[in-house]
Amino acid sequence: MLAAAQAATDFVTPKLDYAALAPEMILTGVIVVVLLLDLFLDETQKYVIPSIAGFGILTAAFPLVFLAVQGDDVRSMVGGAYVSDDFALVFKALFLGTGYVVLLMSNRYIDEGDYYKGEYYVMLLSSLLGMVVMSSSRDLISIFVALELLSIPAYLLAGWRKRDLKSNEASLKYYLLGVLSSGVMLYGMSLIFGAAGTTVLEDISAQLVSVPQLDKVIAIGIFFVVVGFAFKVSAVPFHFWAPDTYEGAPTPVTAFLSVASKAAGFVALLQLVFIAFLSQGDTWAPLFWVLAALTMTVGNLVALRQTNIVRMLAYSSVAQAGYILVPFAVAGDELRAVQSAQTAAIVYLLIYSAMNLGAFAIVLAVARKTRSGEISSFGGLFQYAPGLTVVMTVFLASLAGVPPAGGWFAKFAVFRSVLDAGTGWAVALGVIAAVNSVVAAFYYFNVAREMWINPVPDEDRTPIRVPAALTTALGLTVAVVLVIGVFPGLFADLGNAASLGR
Amino acid sequence: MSGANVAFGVLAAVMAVSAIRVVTTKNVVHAALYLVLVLAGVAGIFILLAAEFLAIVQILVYIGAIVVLFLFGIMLTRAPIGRAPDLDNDQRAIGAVVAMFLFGVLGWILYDGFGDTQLQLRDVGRSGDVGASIFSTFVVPFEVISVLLLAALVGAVVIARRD
Amino acid sequence: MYLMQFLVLAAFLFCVGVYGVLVRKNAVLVLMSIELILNSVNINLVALGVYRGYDQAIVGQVFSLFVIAVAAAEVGIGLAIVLLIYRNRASIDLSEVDLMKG
Amino acid sequence: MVLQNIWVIPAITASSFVLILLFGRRLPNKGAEFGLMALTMTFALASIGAAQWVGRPADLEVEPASTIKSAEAHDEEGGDEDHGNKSDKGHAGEGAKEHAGEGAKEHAEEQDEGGHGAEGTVAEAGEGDEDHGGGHEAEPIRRPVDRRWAWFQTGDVKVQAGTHADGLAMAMLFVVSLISLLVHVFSFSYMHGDERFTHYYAALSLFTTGMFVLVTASNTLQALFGWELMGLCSFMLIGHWWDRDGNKNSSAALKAFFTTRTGDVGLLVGISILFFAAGQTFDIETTNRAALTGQIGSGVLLAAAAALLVAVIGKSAQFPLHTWLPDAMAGPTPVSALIHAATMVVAGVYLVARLYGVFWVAFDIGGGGINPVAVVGAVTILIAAALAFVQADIKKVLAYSTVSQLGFMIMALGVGAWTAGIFHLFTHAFFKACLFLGAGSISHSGSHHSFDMVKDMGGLKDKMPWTFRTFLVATAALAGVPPLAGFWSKDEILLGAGKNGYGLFMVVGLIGAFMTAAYMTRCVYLTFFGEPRGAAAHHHPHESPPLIVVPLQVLAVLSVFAGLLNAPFFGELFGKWTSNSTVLGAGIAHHEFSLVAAALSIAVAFGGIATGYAYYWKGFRVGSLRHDRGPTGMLYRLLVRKYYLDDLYEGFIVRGIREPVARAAYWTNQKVIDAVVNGAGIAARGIARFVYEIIDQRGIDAAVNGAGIASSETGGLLRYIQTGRVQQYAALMLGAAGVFALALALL
Amino acid sequence: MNWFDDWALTLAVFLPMVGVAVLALIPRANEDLHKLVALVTSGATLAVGVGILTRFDYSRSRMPQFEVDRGWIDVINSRYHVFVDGISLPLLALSMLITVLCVIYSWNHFPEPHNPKAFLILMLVLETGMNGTFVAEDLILFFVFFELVLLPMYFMIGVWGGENRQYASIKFFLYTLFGSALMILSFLALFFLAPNTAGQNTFDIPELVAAGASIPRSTQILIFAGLFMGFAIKVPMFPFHTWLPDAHTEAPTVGSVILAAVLLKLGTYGFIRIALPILPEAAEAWAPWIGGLAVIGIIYGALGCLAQRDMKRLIAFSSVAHMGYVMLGISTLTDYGVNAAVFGMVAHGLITGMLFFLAGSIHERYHTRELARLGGILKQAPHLGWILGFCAFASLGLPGLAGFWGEFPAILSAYSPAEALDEGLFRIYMVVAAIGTVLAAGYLLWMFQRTAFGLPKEEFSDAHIHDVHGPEWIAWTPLLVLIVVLGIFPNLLFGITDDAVGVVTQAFARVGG
Repeated sequence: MLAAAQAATDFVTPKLDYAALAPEMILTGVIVVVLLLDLFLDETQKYVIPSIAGFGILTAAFPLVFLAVQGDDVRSMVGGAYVSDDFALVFKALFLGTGYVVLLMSNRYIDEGDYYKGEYYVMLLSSLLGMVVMSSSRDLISIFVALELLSIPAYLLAGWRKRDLKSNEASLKYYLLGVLSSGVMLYGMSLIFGAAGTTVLEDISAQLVSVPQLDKVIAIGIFFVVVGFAFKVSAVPFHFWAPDTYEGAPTPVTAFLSVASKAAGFVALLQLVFIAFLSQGDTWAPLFWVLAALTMTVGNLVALRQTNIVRMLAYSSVAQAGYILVPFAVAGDELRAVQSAQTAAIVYLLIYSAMNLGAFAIVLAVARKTRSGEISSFGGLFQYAPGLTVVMTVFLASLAGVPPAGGWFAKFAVFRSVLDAGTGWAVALGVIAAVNSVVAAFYYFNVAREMWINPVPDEDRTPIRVPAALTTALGLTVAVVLVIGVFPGLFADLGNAASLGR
Repeated sequence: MSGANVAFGVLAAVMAVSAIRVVTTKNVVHAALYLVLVLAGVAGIFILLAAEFLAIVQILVYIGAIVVLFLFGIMLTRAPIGRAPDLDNDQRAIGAVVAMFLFGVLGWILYDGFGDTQLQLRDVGRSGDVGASIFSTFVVPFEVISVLLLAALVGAVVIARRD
Repeated sequence: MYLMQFLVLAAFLFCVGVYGVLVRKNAVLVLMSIELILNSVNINLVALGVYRGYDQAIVGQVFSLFVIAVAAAEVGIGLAIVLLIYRNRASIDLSEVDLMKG
Repeated sequence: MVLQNIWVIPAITASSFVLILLFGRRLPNKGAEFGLMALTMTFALASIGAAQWVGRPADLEVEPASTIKSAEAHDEEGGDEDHGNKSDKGHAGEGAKEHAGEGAKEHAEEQDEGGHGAEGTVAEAGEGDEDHGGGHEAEPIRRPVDRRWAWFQTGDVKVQAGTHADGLAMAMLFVVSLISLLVHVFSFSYMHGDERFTHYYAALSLFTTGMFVLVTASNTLQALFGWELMGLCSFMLIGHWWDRDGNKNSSAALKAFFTTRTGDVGLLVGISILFFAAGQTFDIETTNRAALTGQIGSGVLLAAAAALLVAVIGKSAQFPLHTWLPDAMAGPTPVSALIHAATMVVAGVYLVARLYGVFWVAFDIGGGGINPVAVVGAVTILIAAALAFVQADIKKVLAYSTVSQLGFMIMALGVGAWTAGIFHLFTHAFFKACLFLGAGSISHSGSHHSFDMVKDMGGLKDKMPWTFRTFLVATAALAGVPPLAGFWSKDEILLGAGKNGYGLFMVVGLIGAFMTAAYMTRCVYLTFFGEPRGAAAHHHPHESPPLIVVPLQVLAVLSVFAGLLNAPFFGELFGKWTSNSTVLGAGIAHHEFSLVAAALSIAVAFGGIATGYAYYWKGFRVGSLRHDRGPTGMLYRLLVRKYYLDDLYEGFIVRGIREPVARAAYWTNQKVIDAVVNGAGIAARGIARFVYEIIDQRGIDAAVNGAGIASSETGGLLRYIQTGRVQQYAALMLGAAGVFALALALL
Repeated sequence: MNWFDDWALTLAVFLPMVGVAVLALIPRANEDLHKLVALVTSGATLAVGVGILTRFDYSRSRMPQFEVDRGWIDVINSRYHVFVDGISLPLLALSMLITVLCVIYSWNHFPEPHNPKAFLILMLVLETGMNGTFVAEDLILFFVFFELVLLPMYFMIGVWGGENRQYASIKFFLYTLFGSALMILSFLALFFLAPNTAGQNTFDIPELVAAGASIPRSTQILIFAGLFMGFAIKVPMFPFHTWLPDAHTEAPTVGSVILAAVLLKLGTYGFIRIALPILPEAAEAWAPWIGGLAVIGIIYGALGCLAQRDMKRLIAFSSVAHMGYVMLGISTLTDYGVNAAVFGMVAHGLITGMLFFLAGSIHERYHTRELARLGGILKQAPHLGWILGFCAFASLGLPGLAGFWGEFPAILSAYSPAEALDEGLFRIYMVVAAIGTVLAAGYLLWMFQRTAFGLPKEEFSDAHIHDVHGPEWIAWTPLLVLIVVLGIFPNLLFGITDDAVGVVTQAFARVGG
């Protein structure tokens, strides 16, 4: 506003903090480099592209370390529309890490299939850039643009297996529903913009209180904005795309969607809810309550009946989103509850990312041999791939919330936020979550049972050869899951530090 | 401001009818043409709201580019150029109910919030201010959107090309 | 002029767009309907910006510009996806695209 | 002092058990050595202990119940002092125990040869002492010898293990060790060649240990140990031939354990109640004192006593839980002798005698009239005696006889004739052991392992003279022929019942005595007289080997003389030796020997015998039954002189009893009581199956599974929403959005 | 040996994990090495346990010993706080012993599918979980260990189990998971509602014990409900027991042994360590219900046993009954009761563990556990038969053997429960529980008769049946010896537990005698 007002008379060059923007800039650079290399490199030399992309991601993560070590100062730019704080750093790190793991997972997959390699990495990196930008965006326009940047490549990636009808369909469904929901979200944003008279989140929070006569408009605005991101995080009833898309998309992309894209949705929700709409708890708390309850329950119940592992994981990720929504529902306007809700959501996201990625990595590894996505194809895995079985079991246990795999701490954090709120509604939701986690255990352990107990379906016991990159990915994720499980303190700190709005 | 009101009335009527035709017509090409009318109407509305720059962009980008894209799309997918009986699926009733329900809810809420608010156009928005704003406050999204367009371009080519 | 009239027009376009998305079988027509929705958003943004004063009118316009740009990109890739579908299925009837369900 | 160290006695038999188990199989006599040595030692020790007890100065003044209170405070102080010393003593004891164990073993080996001689002298010495120690009816009694060790601690209560040596305990030790020793000897020949000979001896040792533990226990918990240990061993011994006759033998073992265990519920409950009622202690003396001084509320006391009575009924095979005892005949005969004479079944009687203060106060035994203990005893006497008439199996006759005699003991305790009850226990042990071992001898050498008197016996008196003689003596003792042992003890019971205001029970006792005499006569007739039948005719019966006969002779001698211990002419020594503070505190009246009562009981006994004789020897002159000259002239002539009762007996009493009443009783026993017991088992199984199959598997489990299925089905239904058609998804999303929006707007 | 005092518990808990790591690195083919490593690891752990036993100060058994208290998850103020006292020491020792014996027992009969590596790894992981649970003094730490045992057991049942293993393992898993979900809720409620003296929220059990009483009664009751569900399912109490027979029936022998001997104790231990001391008022309110369910469980379990045709299932049902005694003891809230409960836990661990070993060995020899098909074991394998008989008698609570001390004091304590409880009601419980002992005798002896007595059935009359062999002797002897020794010298255990139990029950005044 100040800037804009001055601009009316005289253009002032914005002060950009290039140190804070370093990750974004490096990533952009990498995108360009990869694109150019793809153009100029010989077909036989293109194997370097993933390495360069991976190297680029790690390089982009480097400034984060620097920024984190620098101290806890909040680097705010362009009138508070773009901020680099602990929250942003943590999530940027998460996204880059996730991106790196997905890259490792994709490596051989893309090589062996008939895909456009260079462009694949461009898409992946672009989407990643969108997410990184999302972590710092503190204004409606930035959020919108970041959302689109992370979505559009994702729509395309879902259809990357061009000759596969399922992949096409996945892409189409994802695209159509995605665009529709971003339309709804935009409509909501326009209403919020109208009511608050600003697009910067910090200011929206203050402004909304001053226009009580617009409460209904604001409520609808908030709701529509939430719808846009509820779609992204695949909350019921905006989840319909997820199972179909996950099933159809190439598996590394599915992993990416289910983890990074979902996390990005939550990042946006966190920023919007806990900065912009903080004062409007009456509106969004019940909304999230219903969303959370529906999401957990429907996700888990439908997952019970799945026979395809990816589809099962899709519904599982729907249900997991429900757990992450729980803290939103119970964060009242009491500071402590808000704090604890954010911590819970953040911690859950961190852990969820690791475990879900890991699970998909296993699916990928197993599918290399079985060429099937059916749960029954995991039969007797233990007999010929004990390592994978054990690791998968760790991930499943984590998803189900069984210590010492990390998942328990995520659930724990959620329950903690529920009790921190302490209201009747909160506890009711906690009970729903508890019941759901039991239901969930059933289908997770159905897979475990398949692997450990059931016979090998086709009696083919040739061992699975896991490529090095995939092994690295598995190693990383399983290490994270176990470390969190045993030393959750580390991550709890992270979650605490990363909370917004202090 | 009766002139503006009249202009709005005309524009709104044309847009409403055209919009309805876009979603009801049995001819695919007609739909595209009705869409042009709606988009042009939107440009007119922008002018009424003193946003000339935006109006021009609207015409250039939408009518000049997007509608053409649509027409290419119609052509490439060999859609029936004449009247086609089954352009709609079987959820017409549901669609109508949902749409009208939404419209009712939105209308009521908007009326509840902005029922008697007058619009005062004090000044015509200058393009220069728009530019300054883009390059100061919104410079990050601006840069980001360039990457977006690049990615969309590359991606669309990869997906759409025959191989 | 009342703010309402713009908002209601936008809301109307939005709902018509919604109807189109729900009802049209042809994928290209669905994309057109989505354009209706995005345009309604633009009207909203500009009108509400004006309602909020000059500075906000500019912000509203900027927002609209971004929406237009994104819309262009979206239509572009949307059509690419539709073409992809068409090439593999020789049809862009959305109600036939239901390989995956349950 | 043996009295202070009577823990050695169970310790010896326990180590014998362990040694037999560990080394038995490798020894020439398969482990019987250990058993015999151990029992010889324990018998010697018990005899020495008894002698020491008798020689102990009687210096403890016992005031009647009402004045005990003041003395008690004093006692408790003393008790506390004891606590202080105890830990030291305990340690010393433990240390000594190891040495003693070693020593005992060596000692036993040394004594191996001369065991018999030593035993004899010690026993004689003991008897000699008894005469001296008798003295006059001095009011003071002997101070019991207590020994305590810390056992365990829970809460602020330190539970102590300990031994309590007094007259009752010593008498029991003496009897038990003696009977057990004889059974050991007897078994050596009887069980020769049995495939589980070693196991058998191990179990015998453990069985005896159980009884020793019970007898020497100073607290109820320890008593429970012994009590259950016997249950275990009875299971092992009754089921000794578990591989024969299908499940019959093992089922009998099961039944024995299970039935007594049912009674044990009462013991557990009773002990628990008394523990708290007596101020959180298991100590028997303290408990008795607390009961006698009225510290325990009458309701609580009644509950405890009732619970204990249930235990007694189970263990001592009282009506209506007596059915296991006849079945328990499935075990080897020496075991039956041991069970019936000295261990197991008398444990119940012993328990009542030990906790007499509790029973006395709870049931107001001193008040006369009627009380549960006496009723249980009395009913059992009649029921069991009637049953004994119709048995064909000699062991079953004896078994019912035991039940009936246990009834006498319980009734004695119930009517306040404490000394008489215990004395009957004492004497009964000898002649009943003699009878059982005799029956064993018959089956071993006379009837080719059959116990059926009707089919496989008859006319054995000449073929097995010593068995016959000893059996006859024991029968006479059981029947109450003076001056044999049974006469004195039974007479005292009847006297006590009459004098203590339990007239009705005296009448019952007389009837019981009459019946006892009659059925034992029948038994003797069928076994030894008449024509040989079945196995007795075809398998060349002969006298048993010495190892079997000698115990019979020893027991027969004891059956003759044991009664004199409490005979009035000898100063009623037994009563003086066994009297203790509980009994005196209860204020039990002592009754002078009454000639009238004695005459009455003599009359009844001879009446019974005569009736039997008349019926079997004279009544059926037809056919092959030829009447014979009596074994002892006196008995024969007395029987003949009562001949005029023959018609009466045959016409009314015997027919009356034998035909309808006994049949009815047996029928009731088999069809009702046994059926109830068996039926309870069947019903329990039925209920169990119902509970398991219907409630558990279909109810609770199904509810759980049902919840799972329901959620899975819901999941299945929800899947239908996911139609795969993108526009339906959109419709659902937007529809939901509309509904949400409206809801939010309205709120 | 200060070093030992500081590290003993950590070693006891995590040494098995070292073994797991080593095992994981050894190729699967090298079976003998696997067995050796597992034996050495569990043996070393047991050695640590012996060290703890020798260095434990028995005169101060109510005090925490070998205590370690380090920061762990600072954000929620959860700490790595472990110690042993008189209550946890016996259970810790039991857990260590049982694991070693199980390794030995498995020596040359690993269940099918043959995979010693995985099997041993699971066993060692289980040990870590069990040991950890018994020493954890922080609710979160407790929870982590408590749950850690879930998975290995799930796989043990699921992979090496019988025909119905899938159903059984899933059932086991879901039941326990459901319980622990509610349990963690209660833990959190405690965390928030009972700040320590410094006003800080805490998961530290001793601190919560001090602070718990400040929670209002009605809230306590609710929190207790959550704890109750968590622990009661693990115990398991009627009517949450239905997972147990299935799990036991299907589990491999070693799994059953560990499950019965140690895992079930986690629940009862939780009651004693957490539920009672922290929420005394709620415990008083709940005790009559717990006691009621306990005695129902006693009778119900016994009836369930009588209806069984499968030997192992029968033993499993007997666990329901026996744990009923333990819970009855706990529900009295008295010294006697809780002492009895701890004793009962150890005794049940030894005896039922032994019974499951036997059932496994019998199954291995006859390839059936059907009572109707068995018989005459005493003829063919007399040692096996007599050991079975011995254990049956121990299990039915014969005085002089360990089982008695779990049963009788529990019955005894019910006569005089804590002051706040209804005496009359508990006396009824006492009588019912006493009747349960009869039924116990009934089903155990019935089983013994059917299997051991008589002659072998025709189908096995020619079969060559091994009597007890080497590894079995080695694995069983310590258990058998302990059963006798503890039966005769109960103070070996009561002496350790009593003082510490006093700490638990001090909140509940006892009615005097």
